[in-house]
Amino acid sequence: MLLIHCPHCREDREEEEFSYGGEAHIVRPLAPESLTDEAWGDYLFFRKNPRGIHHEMWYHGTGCRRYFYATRNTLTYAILETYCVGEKPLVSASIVSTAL
Amino acid sequence: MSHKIALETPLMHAYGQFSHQQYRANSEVTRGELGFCVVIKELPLCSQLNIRGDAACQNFTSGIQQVLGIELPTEPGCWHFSAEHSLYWLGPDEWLLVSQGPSPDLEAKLRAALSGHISLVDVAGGQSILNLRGAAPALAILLKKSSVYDFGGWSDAVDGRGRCAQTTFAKASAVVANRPDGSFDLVVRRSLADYIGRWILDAGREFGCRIEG
Amino acid sequence: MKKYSGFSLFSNALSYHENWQKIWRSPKPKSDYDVIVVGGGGHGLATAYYLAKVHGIRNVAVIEKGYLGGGNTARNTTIIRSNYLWDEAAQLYELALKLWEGLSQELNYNVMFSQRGVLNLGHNLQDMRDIERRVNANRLNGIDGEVVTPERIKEIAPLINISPDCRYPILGASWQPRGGTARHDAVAWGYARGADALGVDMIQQTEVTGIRRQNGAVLGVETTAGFIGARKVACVTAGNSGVVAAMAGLRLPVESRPLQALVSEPVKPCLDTVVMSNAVHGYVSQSDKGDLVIGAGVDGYNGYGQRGSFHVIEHTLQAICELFPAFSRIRMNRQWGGVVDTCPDACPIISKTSVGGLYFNCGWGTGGFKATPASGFVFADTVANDHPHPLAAAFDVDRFNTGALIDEHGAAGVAH
Amino acid sequence: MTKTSQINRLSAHVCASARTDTSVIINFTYNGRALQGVAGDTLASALLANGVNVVGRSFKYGRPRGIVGHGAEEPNAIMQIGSGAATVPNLKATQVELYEGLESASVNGWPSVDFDLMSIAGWFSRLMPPGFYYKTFMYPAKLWMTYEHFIRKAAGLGRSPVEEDPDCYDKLNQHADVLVIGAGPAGLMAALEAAYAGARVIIVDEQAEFGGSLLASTQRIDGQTAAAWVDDTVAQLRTFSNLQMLPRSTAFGYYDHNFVGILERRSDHLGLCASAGSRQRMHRVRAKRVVLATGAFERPLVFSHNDIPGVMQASSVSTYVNRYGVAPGNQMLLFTCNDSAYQTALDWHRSGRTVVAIVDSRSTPNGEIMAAVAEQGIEVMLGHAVIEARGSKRVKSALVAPINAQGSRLVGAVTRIACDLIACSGGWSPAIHLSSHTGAKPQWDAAIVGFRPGSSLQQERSAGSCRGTYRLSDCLTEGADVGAQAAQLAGFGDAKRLFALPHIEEYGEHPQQALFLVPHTKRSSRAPSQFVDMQLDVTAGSIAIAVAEGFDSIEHVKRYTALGFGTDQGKLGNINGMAILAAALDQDIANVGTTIFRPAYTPTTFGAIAGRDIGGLFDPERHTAAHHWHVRQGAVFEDVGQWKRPWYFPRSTASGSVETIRAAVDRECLAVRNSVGILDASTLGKIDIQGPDAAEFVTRMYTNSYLKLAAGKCRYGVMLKEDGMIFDDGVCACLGDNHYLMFTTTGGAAGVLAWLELWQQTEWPELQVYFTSVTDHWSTATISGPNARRVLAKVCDDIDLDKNAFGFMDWRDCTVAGVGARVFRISFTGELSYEINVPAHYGRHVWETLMAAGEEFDITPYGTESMHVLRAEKGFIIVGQDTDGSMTPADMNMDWVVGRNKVFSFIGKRSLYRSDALRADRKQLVGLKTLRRSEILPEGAQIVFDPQQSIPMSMQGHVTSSYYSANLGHSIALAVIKGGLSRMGQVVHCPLADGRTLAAEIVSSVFYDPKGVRQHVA
Repeated sequence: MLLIHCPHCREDREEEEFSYGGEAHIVRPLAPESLTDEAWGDYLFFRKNPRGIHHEMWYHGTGCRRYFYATRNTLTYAILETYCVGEKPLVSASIVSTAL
Repeated sequence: MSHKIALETPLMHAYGQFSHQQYRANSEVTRGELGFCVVIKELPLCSQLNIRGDAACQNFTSGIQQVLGIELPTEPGCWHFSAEHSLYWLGPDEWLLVSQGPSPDLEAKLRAALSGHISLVDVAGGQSILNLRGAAPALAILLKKSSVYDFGGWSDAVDGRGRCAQTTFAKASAVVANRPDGSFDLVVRRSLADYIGRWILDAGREFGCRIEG
Repeated sequence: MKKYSGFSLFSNALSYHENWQKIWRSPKPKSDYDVIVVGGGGHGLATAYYLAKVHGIRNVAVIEKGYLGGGNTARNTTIIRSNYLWDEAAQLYELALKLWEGLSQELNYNVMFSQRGVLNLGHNLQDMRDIERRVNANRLNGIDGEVVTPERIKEIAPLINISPDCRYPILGASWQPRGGTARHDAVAWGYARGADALGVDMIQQTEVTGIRRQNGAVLGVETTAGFIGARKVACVTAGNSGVVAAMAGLRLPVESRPLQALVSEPVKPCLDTVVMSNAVHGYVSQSDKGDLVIGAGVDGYNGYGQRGSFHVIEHTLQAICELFPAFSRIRMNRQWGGVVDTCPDACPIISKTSVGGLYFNCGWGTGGFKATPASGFVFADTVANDHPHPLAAAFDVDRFNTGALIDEHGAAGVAH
Repeated sequence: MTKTSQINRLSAHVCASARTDTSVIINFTYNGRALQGVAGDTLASALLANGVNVVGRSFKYGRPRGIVGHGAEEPNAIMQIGSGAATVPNLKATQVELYEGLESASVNGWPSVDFDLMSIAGWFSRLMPPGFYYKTFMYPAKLWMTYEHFIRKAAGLGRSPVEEDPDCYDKLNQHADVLVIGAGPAGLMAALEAAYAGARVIIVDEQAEFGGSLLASTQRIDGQTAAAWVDDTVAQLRTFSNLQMLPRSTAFGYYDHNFVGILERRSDHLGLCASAGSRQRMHRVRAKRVVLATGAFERPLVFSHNDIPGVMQASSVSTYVNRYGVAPGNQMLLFTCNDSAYQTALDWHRSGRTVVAIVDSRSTPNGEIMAAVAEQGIEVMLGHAVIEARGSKRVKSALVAPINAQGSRLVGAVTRIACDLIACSGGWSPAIHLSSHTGAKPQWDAAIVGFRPGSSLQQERSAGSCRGTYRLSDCLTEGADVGAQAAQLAGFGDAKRLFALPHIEEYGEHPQQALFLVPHTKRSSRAPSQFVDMQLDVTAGSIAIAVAEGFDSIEHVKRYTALGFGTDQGKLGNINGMAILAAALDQDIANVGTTIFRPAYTPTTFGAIAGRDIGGLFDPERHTAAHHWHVRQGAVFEDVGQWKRPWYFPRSTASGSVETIRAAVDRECLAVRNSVGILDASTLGKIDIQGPDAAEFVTRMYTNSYLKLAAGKCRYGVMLKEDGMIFDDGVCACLGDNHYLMFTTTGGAAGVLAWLELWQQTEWPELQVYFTSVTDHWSTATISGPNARRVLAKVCDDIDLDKNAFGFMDWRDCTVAGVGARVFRISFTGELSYEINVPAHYGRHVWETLMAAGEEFDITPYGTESMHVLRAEKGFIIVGQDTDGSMTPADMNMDWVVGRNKVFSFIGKRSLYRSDALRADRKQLVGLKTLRRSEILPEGAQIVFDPQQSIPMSMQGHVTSSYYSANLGHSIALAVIKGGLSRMGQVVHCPLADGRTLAAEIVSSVFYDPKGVRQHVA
């Protein structure tokens, strides 16, 4: 049962207040019409789905109604950081792996 | 042609309803003669505006201050209030303004005072404010039953400012704020008021609980 | 393979059960195989079994990082049914159901396939429209099923609450008598024993760490026990499919999510069928041991931890207590989680890949166990012929590019 | 006090330490027998006091079983408590507090637990090795369900209630700085230190009283009895306002991010009755730090027939004597491989009963306690072991033989010693369950012959015997330190101990011996059953068989033999089982490892986990402002999302009977087409959109464009997901410069708002636009029908309602019934319609005013069913009914709503060009008319072209909506059919379950007023 720090409310809040938004930082193609079916399908459905460090989106629906990002370990569920849209994560898979 | 206009708050039909059970060993509190430890009071209709804007923008914050005479709470989870107005922090760019009595020109005044990208929306019909008061520890326990939020971690409200949070309440949501008198205000969606009223009566049964207008 | 029977049991009893044949050999891996099946769960073992049995490909190894049948095979709620909406899915699951009906005899291992029927409840008008639509489709596809009334539901499951006064009253259900449950461990062990007897090597406690390729084709797999060569590599790794795909530089349209389940303490028989409700989110059956076996919904976030969040369990038990108010005093004995690989259209991927000789069977999400025999059967065929089995064709990964999805989420909640 | 039935009750003066009050008699029944216990008893201590030997029958072999433990570890004494609606199955007698009138019954054994026909199975036990059912019952296949019927009958423990639970349950969301689990010596000290440091502390213990092992201890602390020290310490804890004490509360699960589930039993000890408060309460505790002080379980010794009633845990014997004043037998033989159990001999001796001998498997122990035992003249047999118990329903004697130093084989002759109680101790196993729930991997420690908690993944520390610290003084010190540290890590105090530690006299101990399987003269597969897991009849022999069959991982052996699957979760059996497996595999225990520990630590009531959110509170119910008016009108409601919407308004006919739905819907539909009807449309989602980029944003969301939509105008739009499939639709109105109001479907409201926020916040933050939900703010009354304008005119006089002044798809601000209103002239019925929106607190007033104003036109309230019929007559779709997440606008024959030339690629546009979206044979929305006009196609009916074909048929589509249209005098249906739009006029067939096949003609989906003139009526 996750305890999530909302970067806008600046508080740890219970998971029940949030909903999961999937993989973060997927940029929508600027000219979708120019993409092949494969490229478009890749944008629509294909995900990293890593076993370990994952940058993901959360929505504080029962709270400040803001979307934000979290860096979470999908194996231990430890949340290493949360950050606002427009910000860059401080923690990445490579950093963690070199740290180990 | 003229009409007699009947107003109806969402819980009006439930005033006087109560839950009450004979005392049992496993209830936290013994009740006085009255037999009610928790009272839900639906506050009379008042004007409510949802305000969106940029807290970093000087003339937005000062415009609010100038029209309402109270400072816009930019600290997360806080609300500021005067005798006339209450401003609740809902999000980094979202606030709820509650004003006593009908003030039809308030929106116009604000629009005049505020420039740039803002949003003002009348939500008075969509929400109702319930005040929860009760003897300790009944009220605290009732809140623990109803919400995952840690209200126990709040500092007490003082005159002019208090804490507030938009969080879960039963299986719905509410804005919860503490008052200097130790009671709590709940801002709930109109369509869910019946449900939340029934929930509180049920959860408060062991203390004795009543809804009043 | 020494056959199991009442007689063999008796004769072994005379020798104090000291002379039973090992259920499978535990050989050292050979240097290379015709086919390596990555993943020793039910689907992987079934794949190996049918490769050897149907296609005569016996130089096969199943490589399992833990113990056989220790993943979702060991963690699911063992429900078996074939009443799916779309032709493609329905035909695949119906093949599975037909195989289930003879599996104990096929494997000479009692998988305890118990056809006590499956109820899918409807709680609102749109539920009932969807149930009508699905049952009609099933019927015309030759799959048993009928729409039943609350009264009939009460006959089938006497402790269920069909009162019209509750929050989401039961308006009806679809009923598939041929559905039921099976003993999950036995399925894995039975297929493993059968495959082993046909010469398939079971390599346990060995993890695949890489997929060696050359000129766009597989050469074999790197493992914690060293490199093992193979002409073909068939990946059946459920929740870890994304991880294994990455070893071959591939991405999949799957996300791995926690899926939780729980069992009660054993009680005397009180529920003689499987009851499922999508609307209130919960399903329940009673095992031969007497436990109520209860499944929850998928957790909201990606997770490989074989753990989910407690509020999902709470919601599920609210649903169970709604459906069966008498179960409220029964107690939860154990809860756990699995890792399910979910696809956007809630249908599996049974597919060749852009890498020659590399195949994937994944994306079964919450519904994999019931498909085990058919999954292995059509996947073995696809691997053996390097060409999709007719029933597998629709489940090619390319559907996510063309848009030919097979949406088994069922109709969305009704609007207006 | 009367001791008529309590032959094993010790008199108060013999055992002063007892926490029971022999002056208060409590009456209860066991299997119908009236018995007596005393205040402070558990059901188990009361049964033992009454000399009850057999409390149950074993699961597989039907062997008689007695009480072996005194707490959560008890595998045998499983009881059905109470009767009727409030009965509870499978409670452990050792955890049931006795109350007046308690009814208890053993769960197995027929006709009785003392004479059980199932015990015949015992004779065939050799035919029931582990997994025997996998090897049999296969032939003939059709008989399996019959075999299984009998297998099921034999399985299960207690009985499920069959009536609704009369009790209620609730939950508290708790937040603590320090949560202490376990109120034994370590836990009490931890709580004391943490509370003193100022942290918010919660301390829980599963027992009725705090104190844990100290409640049964004869040790002296600071010169006073352990129990007295506990009372003082608890009194001290009570003085802290920042500390919460929860007795009778079991921490059953340790979840991520320091979330702990705790079940508090609030009224079970008062008797089974629908308690007015909550019977049980779940505490959902989120703690900054957790201190685990959960204690340890004594390990049984595995020898032949160690399951005969009268074989007990040594510590349990001491507990019954010291805490409950009950001596469960007369002639006790103590069998141990460690020093700690010697205390039991001293306790038993003091109780005035005979210690036959102490059998110690160690050949040269020299612990200090041995002197104390010698003082009492108790015989000690060193280097010996009990290899077999003898007796049927009660131990009569024990077979004892000398064993070698490794404890691996016998080295001398077997002697038989008469006794009626064998107290056993194989050492201790830390209760690492909660620590393991966090994913921490238990670490084997040969020094303590047990698993210690692994390195933790959560903010917790273990203290005391649950981490293998067994000496009382060490437990107190460790508890205090860990408590102070936890407080400091949570931000309180400096981690320094503040309380002086009490002085304790303790014996110097000699190391214990690791003895997991006591050798017998025969090897395990042939020796009389040596039970490892009593509840599931798992023996050392069956583990050997599993290994012989090739199951070599602990998980396989667990699953094959069912080791540890019982309701005790193997608290006694697991460690021995793992050790015996390790030996069989010739590996060490560390390699074999443990199975994974799962919640619940002890079984947890479903109802408590569900809490109050059941029945009427299972899910929120949303009501419109006019809801109570609808109720009074006798409306029948439909659930749409969480909303209650009037489905139809049945009238009572002259004869007094109530209209059928068909009659009511026909009447409502005719009223709308012929005069005027009124619909509560308040549940539609409404989103206020403001900002300079509002038009651009809305245009990106919908398939069509809003850039040129003028203030005062409305437009219908469809929204797609990026996959090109329709997910919502509705009207969007331009309220003014940079200001729009978006209507969504009732079910889609929340999803659409989150969808808008998602794109604005994460993809296009540069677009300046704000969204605010106003769904609840507006109450919407839709008046529809040729007389709609006349009705509106009576209550609205400040705008020109002329059809040209206030045209179709316009909206106006005006005053309706004296209330500021916003009226939209849009139509979902095809008739002249006005959607009158007013702030919800005027909703009821405006609704009733409209009813009054419409009276002369016989204005008729109509519900969702009539709305569905009327819109279907017009071929308007309902998202979620006519679409199913796989439908594009083109499939719905709605290309007109797709602005393919819009500058910006709207959401989902690209997907409309994927090869599958361009297939000619996609399913398309059409109308269907049955050839026999009176026949109504069932919704969900599948459609085929050739009704003669054999199963499996090739299905071409299905019926999405179908009704009888009173206005048209025949049935109508909407359907999606492959290539349907190019098949107009063709006949299709719907084969139904009842054998009928209905034929229908493919027609336009617009059945009524195809030119759409009626909504322009003057």
